[in-house]
Amino acid sequence: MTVETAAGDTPPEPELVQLLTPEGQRVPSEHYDPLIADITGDDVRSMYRDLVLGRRVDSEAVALQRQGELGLWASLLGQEAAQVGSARALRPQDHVFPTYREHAVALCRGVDPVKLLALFRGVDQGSWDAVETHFHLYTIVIGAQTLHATGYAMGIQRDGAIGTGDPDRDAAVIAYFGDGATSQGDVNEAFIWASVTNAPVVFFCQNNQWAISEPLERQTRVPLYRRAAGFGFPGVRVDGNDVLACLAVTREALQRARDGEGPTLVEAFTYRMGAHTTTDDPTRYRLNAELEHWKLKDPIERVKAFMVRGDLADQAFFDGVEEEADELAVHLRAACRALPDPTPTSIFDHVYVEPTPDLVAQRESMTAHLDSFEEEAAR
Amino acid sequence: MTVETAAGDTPPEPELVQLLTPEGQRVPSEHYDPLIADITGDDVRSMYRDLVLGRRVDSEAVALQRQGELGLWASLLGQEAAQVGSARALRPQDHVFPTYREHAVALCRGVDPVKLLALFRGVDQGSWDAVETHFHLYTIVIGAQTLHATGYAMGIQRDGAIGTGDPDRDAAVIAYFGDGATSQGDVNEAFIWASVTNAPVVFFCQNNQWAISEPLERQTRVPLYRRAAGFGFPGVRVDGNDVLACLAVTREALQRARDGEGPTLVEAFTYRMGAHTTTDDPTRYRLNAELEHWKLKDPIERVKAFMVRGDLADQAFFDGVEEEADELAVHLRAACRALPDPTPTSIFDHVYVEPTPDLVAQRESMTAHLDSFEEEAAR
Amino acid sequence: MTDQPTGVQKLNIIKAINAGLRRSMENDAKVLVMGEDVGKLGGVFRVTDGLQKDFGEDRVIDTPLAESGIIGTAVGLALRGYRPVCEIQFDGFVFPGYDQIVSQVAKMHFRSGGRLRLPIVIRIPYGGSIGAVEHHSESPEATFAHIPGLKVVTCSNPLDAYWMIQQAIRLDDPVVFFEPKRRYYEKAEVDLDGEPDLPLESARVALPGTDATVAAYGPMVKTCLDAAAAAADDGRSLEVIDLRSLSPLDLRAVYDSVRRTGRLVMVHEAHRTLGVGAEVAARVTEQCFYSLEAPVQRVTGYDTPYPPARVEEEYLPDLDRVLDAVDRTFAY
Amino acid sequence: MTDQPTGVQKLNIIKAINAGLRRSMENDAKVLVMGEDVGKLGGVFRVTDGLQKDFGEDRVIDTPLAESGIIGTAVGLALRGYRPVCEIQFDGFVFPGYDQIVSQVAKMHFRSGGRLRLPIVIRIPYGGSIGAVEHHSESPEATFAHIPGLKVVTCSNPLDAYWMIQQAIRLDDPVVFFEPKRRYYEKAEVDLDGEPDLPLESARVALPGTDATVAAYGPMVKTCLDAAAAAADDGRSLEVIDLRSLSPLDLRAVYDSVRRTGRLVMVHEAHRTLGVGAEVAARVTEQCFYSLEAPVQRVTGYDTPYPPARVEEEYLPDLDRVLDAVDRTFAY
Ligand SMILES: Cc1ncc(C[n+]2csc(CCOP(=O)(O)OP(=O)(O)O)c2C)c(N)n1
Ligand SMILES: Cc1ncc(C[n+]2csc(CCOP(=O)(O)OP(=O)(O)O)c2C)c(N)n1
Ligand SMILES: [Mg+2]
Ligand SMILES: [Mg+2]
Repeated sequence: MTVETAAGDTPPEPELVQLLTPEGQRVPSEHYDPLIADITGDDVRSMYRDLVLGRRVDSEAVALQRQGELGLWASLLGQEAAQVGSARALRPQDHVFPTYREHAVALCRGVDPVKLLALFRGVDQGSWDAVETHFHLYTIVIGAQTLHATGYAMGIQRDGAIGTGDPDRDAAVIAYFGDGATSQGDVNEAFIWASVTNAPVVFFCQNNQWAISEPLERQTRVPLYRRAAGFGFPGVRVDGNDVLACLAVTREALQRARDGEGPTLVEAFTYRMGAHTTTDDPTRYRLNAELEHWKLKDPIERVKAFMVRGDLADQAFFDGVEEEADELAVHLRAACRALPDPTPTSIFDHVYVEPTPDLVAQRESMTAHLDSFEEEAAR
Repeated sequence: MTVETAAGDTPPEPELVQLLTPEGQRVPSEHYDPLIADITGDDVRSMYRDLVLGRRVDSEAVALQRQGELGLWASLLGQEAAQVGSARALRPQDHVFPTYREHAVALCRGVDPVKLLALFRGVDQGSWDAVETHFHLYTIVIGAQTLHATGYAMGIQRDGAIGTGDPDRDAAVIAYFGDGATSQGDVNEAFIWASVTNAPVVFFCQNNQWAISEPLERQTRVPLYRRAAGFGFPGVRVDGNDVLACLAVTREALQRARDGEGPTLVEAFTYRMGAHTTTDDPTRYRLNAELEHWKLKDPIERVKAFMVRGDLADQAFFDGVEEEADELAVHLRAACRALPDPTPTSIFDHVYVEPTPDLVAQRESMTAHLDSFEEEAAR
Repeated sequence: MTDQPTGVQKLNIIKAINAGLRRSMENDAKVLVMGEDVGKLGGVFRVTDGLQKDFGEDRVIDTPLAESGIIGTAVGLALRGYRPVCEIQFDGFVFPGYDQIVSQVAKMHFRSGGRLRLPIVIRIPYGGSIGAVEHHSESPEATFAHIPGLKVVTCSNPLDAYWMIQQAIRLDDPVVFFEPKRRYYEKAEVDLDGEPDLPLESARVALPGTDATVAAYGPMVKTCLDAAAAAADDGRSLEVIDLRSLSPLDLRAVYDSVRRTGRLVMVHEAHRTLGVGAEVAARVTEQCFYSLEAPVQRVTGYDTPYPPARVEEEYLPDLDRVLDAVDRTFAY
Repeated sequence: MTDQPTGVQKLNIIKAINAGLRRSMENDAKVLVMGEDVGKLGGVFRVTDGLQKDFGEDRVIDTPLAESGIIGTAVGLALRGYRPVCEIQFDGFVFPGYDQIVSQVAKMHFRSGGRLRLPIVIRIPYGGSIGAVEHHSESPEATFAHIPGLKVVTCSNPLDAYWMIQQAIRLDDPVVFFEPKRRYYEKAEVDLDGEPDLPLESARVALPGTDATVAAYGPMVKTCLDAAAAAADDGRSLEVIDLRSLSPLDLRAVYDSVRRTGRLVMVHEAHRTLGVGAEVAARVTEQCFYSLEAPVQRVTGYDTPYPPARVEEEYLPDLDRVLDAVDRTFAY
């Protein structure tokens, strides 16, 4: 009988890859330990710092939105480890295609967080330099960026920048997306393209178990990482609240890509601790108990516990990071408020590389209209 | 280690479900034999007849296209068993959502083949009664119909017409599509919808190994039936040139659907013996040897051999079917040539249920324009 | 039976559409609501608030996150005899479903020689001025109004919202139903038990006037009424027409008006080039050639992508730009 | 180096575009061709014939069967510095890729504040009169010309085809390139080594004339030239303008002409409502209000889905309908 096993009678779920328990205990793994053998105490401290700063950017942005300084904010609360762990697995030559929630990845890639605030303030639509930071623009249309990432990876292939063995040359791409996004045609087409072309791309799905109000079971009835096998490439599920495990798993996947072995789907199993965005009210659709349960798995607390347990840091260190976060917050508040509004006529810039006669005329008519107010005011 | 097996190191392929060898030998199967235990000699003969008539409709249509009577034809040559086997698994209350190539399915559902010719002649866009025949319109936009089929199946669920155990009530839907179609977002979205809603739909993929000039490996690097597992429902690969195996496998899948057990993906492994359509020239992209190889697996020859071997039919029977096919061909030729062209103003009908004032005006202007010629001619 | 609101109530557009949906679902068990977050959450704007609680998960369906899937499965449901009302969460997210809408939904009735009908309503909250990020403020109505087989309508106030959604659901043609999200919270009295005083596909004179005609739809109707009030203060009487139906486009009232005023200003948020205003200008010039004192003036969003929120008010037509255009028509 | 054709050759549009693609690929190693069946088969119309053989599978990519994937991966390739030329097999199959085109391709340059460029060309064989089945004869250009950030052009003859495809590929903006498939096999002499005599975004006076102006593009240019020949026999001199660029729309030549003739007939295959003719009529009326002796007459496909092939000639504008419209302008 060749009927494949259905959802009901699947083999037992493989373990979630976990290298740090929620209590901060290091779980040994024959397979993954070598992948992070080089990680020093300094590295752990620096990751901890990224986690804390990432969270602080987020909480500060939420506060700024409440104060009317931002139009909207999509909080990453709870997803810091998935983002920092995967981002720290990147090499400088790798490229990132994010959604709208990858603030901690941006931070790790050297994107000025003020630029993230600018976008959500409504000042621009992404003013960081994607070419320099290798961190591409936020994509709001669900799933669209997974195809861009795959195409970019096809470009890397054409440039001969995979499989050479040169660690500074071989490059890979990582595409971020959510659990909800897995239902979009685009994401599945990206899987097909990547598989068929063997493109060097890692599909990094942050399964935070909610797509606004819709729980995971509205998108799938089997674990998402399994989707990959059906398309002919590996899928792996990792504890998304475990920064070390996310680092190890993503490193392996990126290296496969750089080595010319093709795509991998990483499902980072995590939880959206906050609202979908600042306009959302999750109490309408989910139970507080769920949130409380996940609080116990906090991605930052477990690293802290691990560090304390292993004497990797003392209170002075933690205080130092906290202080740095405070300073960052002060800076963000000030910088956000100081962001200048765009000039009205700037909307005519960059529609095309060269302005068209129509747009020149439309710009002139706007200018004349605006000037007429000034004239009136001057009278 | 939880990394799933990649394309390279998969477990050995499960056997293709086959109940009839190319030589017409019956292959026993513990699992599938009970599913066709009721099939009598009459049934086999009647299936043979469907296969032959299906092929004759096809070859006649190709000839009519050559003679300029049709604008185009998409030949089913080689896929008769996949179509007849699956169609014969349907109950009257089941519904079919075809592509543009399911001529033999249409025949089995009682659609007048002249209506198929009418479509390809350019007389209309599908004049059969989808409500009465349960055979929906041909869909040319690749993959679009898989979502319609899934939605239709969701309607059946809402009507309480699954899982009642009443064999005349419980209904299912079958969606036909090709190997190329599996790359479309729509088809993958249909898989997701069907899985999440547990809709009573069978996805019947005729993998004829070509999408126009593109071979299977441009669409996937693993067998297509495996796609299903990643979406959480069973996938099965059947010898698409074996009418009995197609019947058995589709019966099982449809029954699962009717019983409320959800979707199945059936990959009927077959071969497009002809050109993609009458405008295509396959010698530009594929080797004749491949064709010759597949000729040995002809779906009709093996049933004939099986029947002869098992004394299920004598020469008179075969001659009778041939004669019937000849008559059908004569009828088709005459009926096709006799198809009246649509009247020009008929294009304004059925844009909306009630004509809009704009369309009434446009129709009047067309009429006036056409009348002006008659006036001129009359002068 | 659910708690059907009744009597005369002061409702905003959200509540009015909610009441219209509720009434449609009460009256016809075949009416379904489907889309992202339409269930427990009641939609991101709460338009479907409470419907799942009252009508169950089979009739108010939280769908997977995929617009082509929403429309494509709605086609199947409609073929089975259901009347799906699909919610697209925001204007900019309709495009993944565009293929199903233009190649399948729009054509099924025609292709089948009239045998098949697709009574599907596709609700799309649209337009700007809500301070949103990208893809949340667009006005894509022209890309639908160009497609034969679709009807395209839009409401501008709670009363129309209440009736038009019910009329759209009752229609056997597919309807793209645009909702002016910047006006969602504006209130008016709605007699829930009355009868609609206009067919779905009719324009409405929102304000009679004598000096110039202003045509608009959806979110811009209020802007034009405000402009008319300001013009009245200056002694100029504007007639404001709410088009309501963009396909078919009902311009009888506009022709009547232009024949009297000789001047037309057409206002919409969508891009100027090939926006609905282009068609209105072309038709009005055809029909009222000798009446026009000035060419039709279009006041529209500019031909740029929808800009960041902090500059959207300059992008969007407003009272001043409407009045400027009226002035321009008098300069001829 | 491949066999680059050279000198003056008699080519049809297919061969002209093929030569233009070939030259672009020779000149710039970043130029890629991608789409369904573009490789060994050379495309269903053979426009890419021989390119894969000469430039290899890395530069001429047979893609999986998914239009959103074609456009979406082209975006990524362009961000990496490539210049993808995507083939959409037929007009009616562009819509699954519409979301990527309008929400991603059209906006990336703007969103990035000008930092990112997407030099992507999307080739679409379009239009009817080829006796095809559904979805193979559509004219969806208006749904692209409405979208800021896209350029939309179309050629009507082999010479333009040869140069315009090269100009489109050289441009750093995304271009939707419509090819008139019913004219694919019409031949003309093309000097492969010359220089284009017009910028990509300029209209062209195809035939000078004095009595009335006829504007068209793509497949309808020849129809209008035929109409002009017939009109000349009747002693009426028509000026025919080939618009070539639909976005930006270059109407300078049309304004000039209308100011002389006072009469304009606008012809296209696309549906009438919100077809490009609507915008042309609106703008010409704005710009030439006092010159127009008659309202702009539109000769277009009707507002019905594209009909079955056996009746398509009645659906499509033809010489007689163009001349009728010219007559109508003289009736004012
Ligand atoms: C094509 C499209 N449809 C709808 C939306 C509206 N929307 C924004 S976020 C979201 C949910 C996304 O869920 P998921 O992919 O799980 O990502 P998460 O927000 O949880 O990070 C939806 C429906 C959108 N942005 N794009
Ligand atoms: C959306 C879309 N894109 C492109 C086409 C053109 N086209 C028609 S058939 C075909 C190949 C289909 O291959 P497959 O799905 O394997 O079905 P088969 O023709 O082999 O039966 C293509 C590309 C189309 N019909 N629809
Ligand atoms: Mg999520
Ligand atoms: Mg195939």
